[in-house]
Amino acid sequence: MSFAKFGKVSYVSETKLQEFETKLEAGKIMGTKCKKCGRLYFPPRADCDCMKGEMEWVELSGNCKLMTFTTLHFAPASFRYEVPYTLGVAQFEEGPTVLAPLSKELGEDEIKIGMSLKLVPVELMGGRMIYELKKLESQ
Amino acid sequence: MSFAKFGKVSYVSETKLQEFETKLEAGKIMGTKCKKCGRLYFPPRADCDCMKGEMEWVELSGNCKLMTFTTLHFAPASFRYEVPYTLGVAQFEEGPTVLAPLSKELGEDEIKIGMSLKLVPVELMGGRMIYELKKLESQ
Amino acid sequence: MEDAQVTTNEIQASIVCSATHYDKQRTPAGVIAEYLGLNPQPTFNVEAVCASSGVGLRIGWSFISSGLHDTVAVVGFQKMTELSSAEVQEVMGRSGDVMWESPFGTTMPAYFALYAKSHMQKYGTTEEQLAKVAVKNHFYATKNPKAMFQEEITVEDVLKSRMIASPLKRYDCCANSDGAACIILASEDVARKVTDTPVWVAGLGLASSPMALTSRGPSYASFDCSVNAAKQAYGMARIKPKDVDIAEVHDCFTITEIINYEDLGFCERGRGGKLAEEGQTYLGSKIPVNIDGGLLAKGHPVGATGASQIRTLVKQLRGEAGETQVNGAEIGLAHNLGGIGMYCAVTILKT
Amino acid sequence: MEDAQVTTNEIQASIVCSATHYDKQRTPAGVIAEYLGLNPQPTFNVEAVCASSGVGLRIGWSFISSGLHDTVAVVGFQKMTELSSAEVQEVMGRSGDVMWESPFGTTMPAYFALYAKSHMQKYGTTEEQLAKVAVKNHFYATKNPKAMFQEEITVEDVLKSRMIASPLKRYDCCANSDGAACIILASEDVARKVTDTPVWVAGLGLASSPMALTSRGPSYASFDCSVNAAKQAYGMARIKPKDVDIAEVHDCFTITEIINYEDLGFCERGRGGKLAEEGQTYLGSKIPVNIDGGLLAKGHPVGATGASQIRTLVKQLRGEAGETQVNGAEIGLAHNLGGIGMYCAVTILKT
Ligand SMILES: [Zn+2]
Ligand SMILES: [Zn+2]
Repeated sequence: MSFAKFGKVSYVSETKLQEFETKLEAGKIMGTKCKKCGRLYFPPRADCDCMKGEMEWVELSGNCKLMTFTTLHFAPASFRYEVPYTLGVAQFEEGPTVLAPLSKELGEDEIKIGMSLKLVPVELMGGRMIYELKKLESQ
Repeated sequence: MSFAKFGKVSYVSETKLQEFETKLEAGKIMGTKCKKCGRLYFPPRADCDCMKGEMEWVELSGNCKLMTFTTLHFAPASFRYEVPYTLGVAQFEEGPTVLAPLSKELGEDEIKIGMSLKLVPVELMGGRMIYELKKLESQ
Repeated sequence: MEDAQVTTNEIQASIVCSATHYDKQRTPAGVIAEYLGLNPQPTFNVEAVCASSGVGLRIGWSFISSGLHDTVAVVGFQKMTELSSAEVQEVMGRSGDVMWESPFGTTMPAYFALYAKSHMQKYGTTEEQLAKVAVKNHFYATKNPKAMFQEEITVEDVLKSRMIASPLKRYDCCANSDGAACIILASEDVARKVTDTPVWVAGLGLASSPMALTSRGPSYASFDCSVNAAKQAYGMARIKPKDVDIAEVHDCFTITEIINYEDLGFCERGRGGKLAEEGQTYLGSKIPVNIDGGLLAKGHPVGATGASQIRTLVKQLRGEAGETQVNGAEIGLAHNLGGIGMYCAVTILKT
Repeated sequence: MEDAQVTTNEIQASIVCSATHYDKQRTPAGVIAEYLGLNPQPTFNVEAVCASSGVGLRIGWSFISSGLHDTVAVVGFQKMTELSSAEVQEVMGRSGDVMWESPFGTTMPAYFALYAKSHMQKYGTTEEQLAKVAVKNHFYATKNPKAMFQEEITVEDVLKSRMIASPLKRYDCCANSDGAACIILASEDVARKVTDTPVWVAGLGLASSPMALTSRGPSYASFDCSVNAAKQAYGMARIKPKDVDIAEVHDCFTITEIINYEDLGFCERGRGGKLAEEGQTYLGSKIPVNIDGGLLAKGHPVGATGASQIRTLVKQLRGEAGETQVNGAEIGLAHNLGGIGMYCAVTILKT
């Protein structure tokens, strides 16, 4: 199984996590959790570090806090028409963290480390699926 | 300096041996020789193993003997319309050896290890330059 | 690692081995060490094409012998399906010297075919003798549930299969595949603690040959790097070829296995074809070779192959090889050839 | 090798280090060893992106310490111009985890910019302090004829240069370049025979961090792999940060040099910006850092950078550094960070 739609560009030809994409299309941000040791993973993983557990899918609230960010003015070839764009790392209230684009509706001067954001699925033109960090108010 | 024309496909963006290509266009097969230790190189090199010598260009007769060969029925992407084609390794009467295509005028059953051949410059369509191993009689 | 009874935090360093030009993920040690839980310990990538994990084992051994680490994981892998087939084709077209050889359309089978023609000319080796190697390795693959091919083939099947680069036909060539294998190396103290059946590294050899075929002559009937690596490994292990109970040799093509017999001293120079013809490398005969199916029939996940050879030997030396067990196997040899024959790692294991 | 007074047949093994995804030539050890006349000795490729030759040095050291070899060449190189710029762009776009990060358009400057923002937020580090690092390194590049940039710049030049990934501007970033550097390692006996001014490897450290940024939090103001590698190297050399006379640290970006000051213990946590601001890393002050121009101004030929750092230290420890000589330098430290901060090699050299 592979990701057919996830990401603006995708590089990975095969994955055990295809369900992530299906759920993203259904509006859900999913992590995985080890049934043995209880560790929660985002990005989701198919195997736990403890090497003992089966994993189950768990929906995340999407509520998170911004840990750091940057606005890119130069980009890899496939992203060259999108500059400037902002990427950030945010921590979910459930613990794990995510690296994701910040919604373009956020002005660069509004963005502050520590601010509350929500990670939401976004469908791009052409049907590709990504997630984005949005303002809480905009939900 | 780089090879603009050498090879059916060329992968190397820069070389100190650009003169090889110029001479090939002028019909000559050139090697290099170390002015210090006298070692003769083909393919030409810009530096000698002895790490002491300056090199000079030396023309080779092209006369050689076939050491081994194979006919390819599967090829890399850029060569896919040329199969079958035959590649061989031949030793010049001056000592060094060359890996080169055998001229298509040689039938596969005519080709024998040990036979005498001549390496000659060939201009391809589009102005690219290669060398090929030909029958002695055909010179 | 479950088999080795060690946990990830006991692994003091990991060495990730692959032919990197096939990886979409740059610098795969980064993601692999992370996924396996091997941070913050040292990790990095090693590449010697098909001999990558054979080289990784040498580095791991020296990390332990030098006292830097007590336990090292050598992780070999290859995932050929990461690149599109156009990309793979392009990469395959650059398997030789890109300045003087690739511009003429060389391929891996073509390089080894040049050796085959030379060996046939020099020693009278026949296409039937080459075919016998494929027949043997496919036979043993049917006894290895992890092998890619699970059907026996005949000499006729080989001879009738499609010509790839004369004289090598489809069944004379191994198939690239996805795969991974991991070796856990430990110091003597640690090894004795974690297992009752340790297997010891008794000899190591690593050597190179010029990459350009034109720098290798005058004949193309032997791999100098194999001869040199074998000499080093035999010397270090203080054994002779005849002491080897079971061998894993790099059969990327049938001709390679035949040349390996000679380079490793399993037969006289020029008698490799005969050894295959006489079935002297089957279980129960002179020297069992590639009785796990070899690269030809088990598959060849480039960076994992060297580690997979070690796995087969370890199973044999522990007496856990089931149907293909060599009775009383005490000394095993792995021969791992890189690229078009410019790297060779030879490893000798002992009970 | 001329400098090292050894001939190619005395080199018992070579280790070729590069960030392989930029090489058109697959498995470059094959052609490089051949060109340098280093066949039939062992050779292979090592890759840890920007830390490739730092890792190569560790492997070479362990080959010698384990008794496998007496003399090893560690050859670091990069030739960025082999690929077309479209190909380079594509490769650059895969510098992080290709499954969860690269699909969003991450770049090398962006990864380090995320650290910069975090460091600025946490410790009040300013863009002017970052700029001071670039000013220093460009200043010293004018004294190094091998440096890529040969003009002094001002804080204003840095602040006014084009924004790349906020807050990092053009002059906060190093320039990739072509280049090569070679280290000859030898056992004590051999070293004493071939030179009157041997320089000794006193400490080695190598550590890793998860590749995915999301596995590294909660803050992005330090590189754990640097802290761990430094701790190992200081421990092995039995020295403290204050004993270091001269340091080469991995300044792929200005923020990286500032974080390195802290990770290596040259100042207290959070005081890196201040150290730069006060000019405490110039020649003649607290601890001279990157006084050969660093990656920022000497250039960053990825696979060669770690070996080039060692070259600078060796010149310094031999008292051959001319205008930039640190008086009585006895202990040098090289800090070589790989990729987006997932590998770090620290090497301590002594006279
Ligand atoms: Zn678990
Ligand atoms: Zn010479």
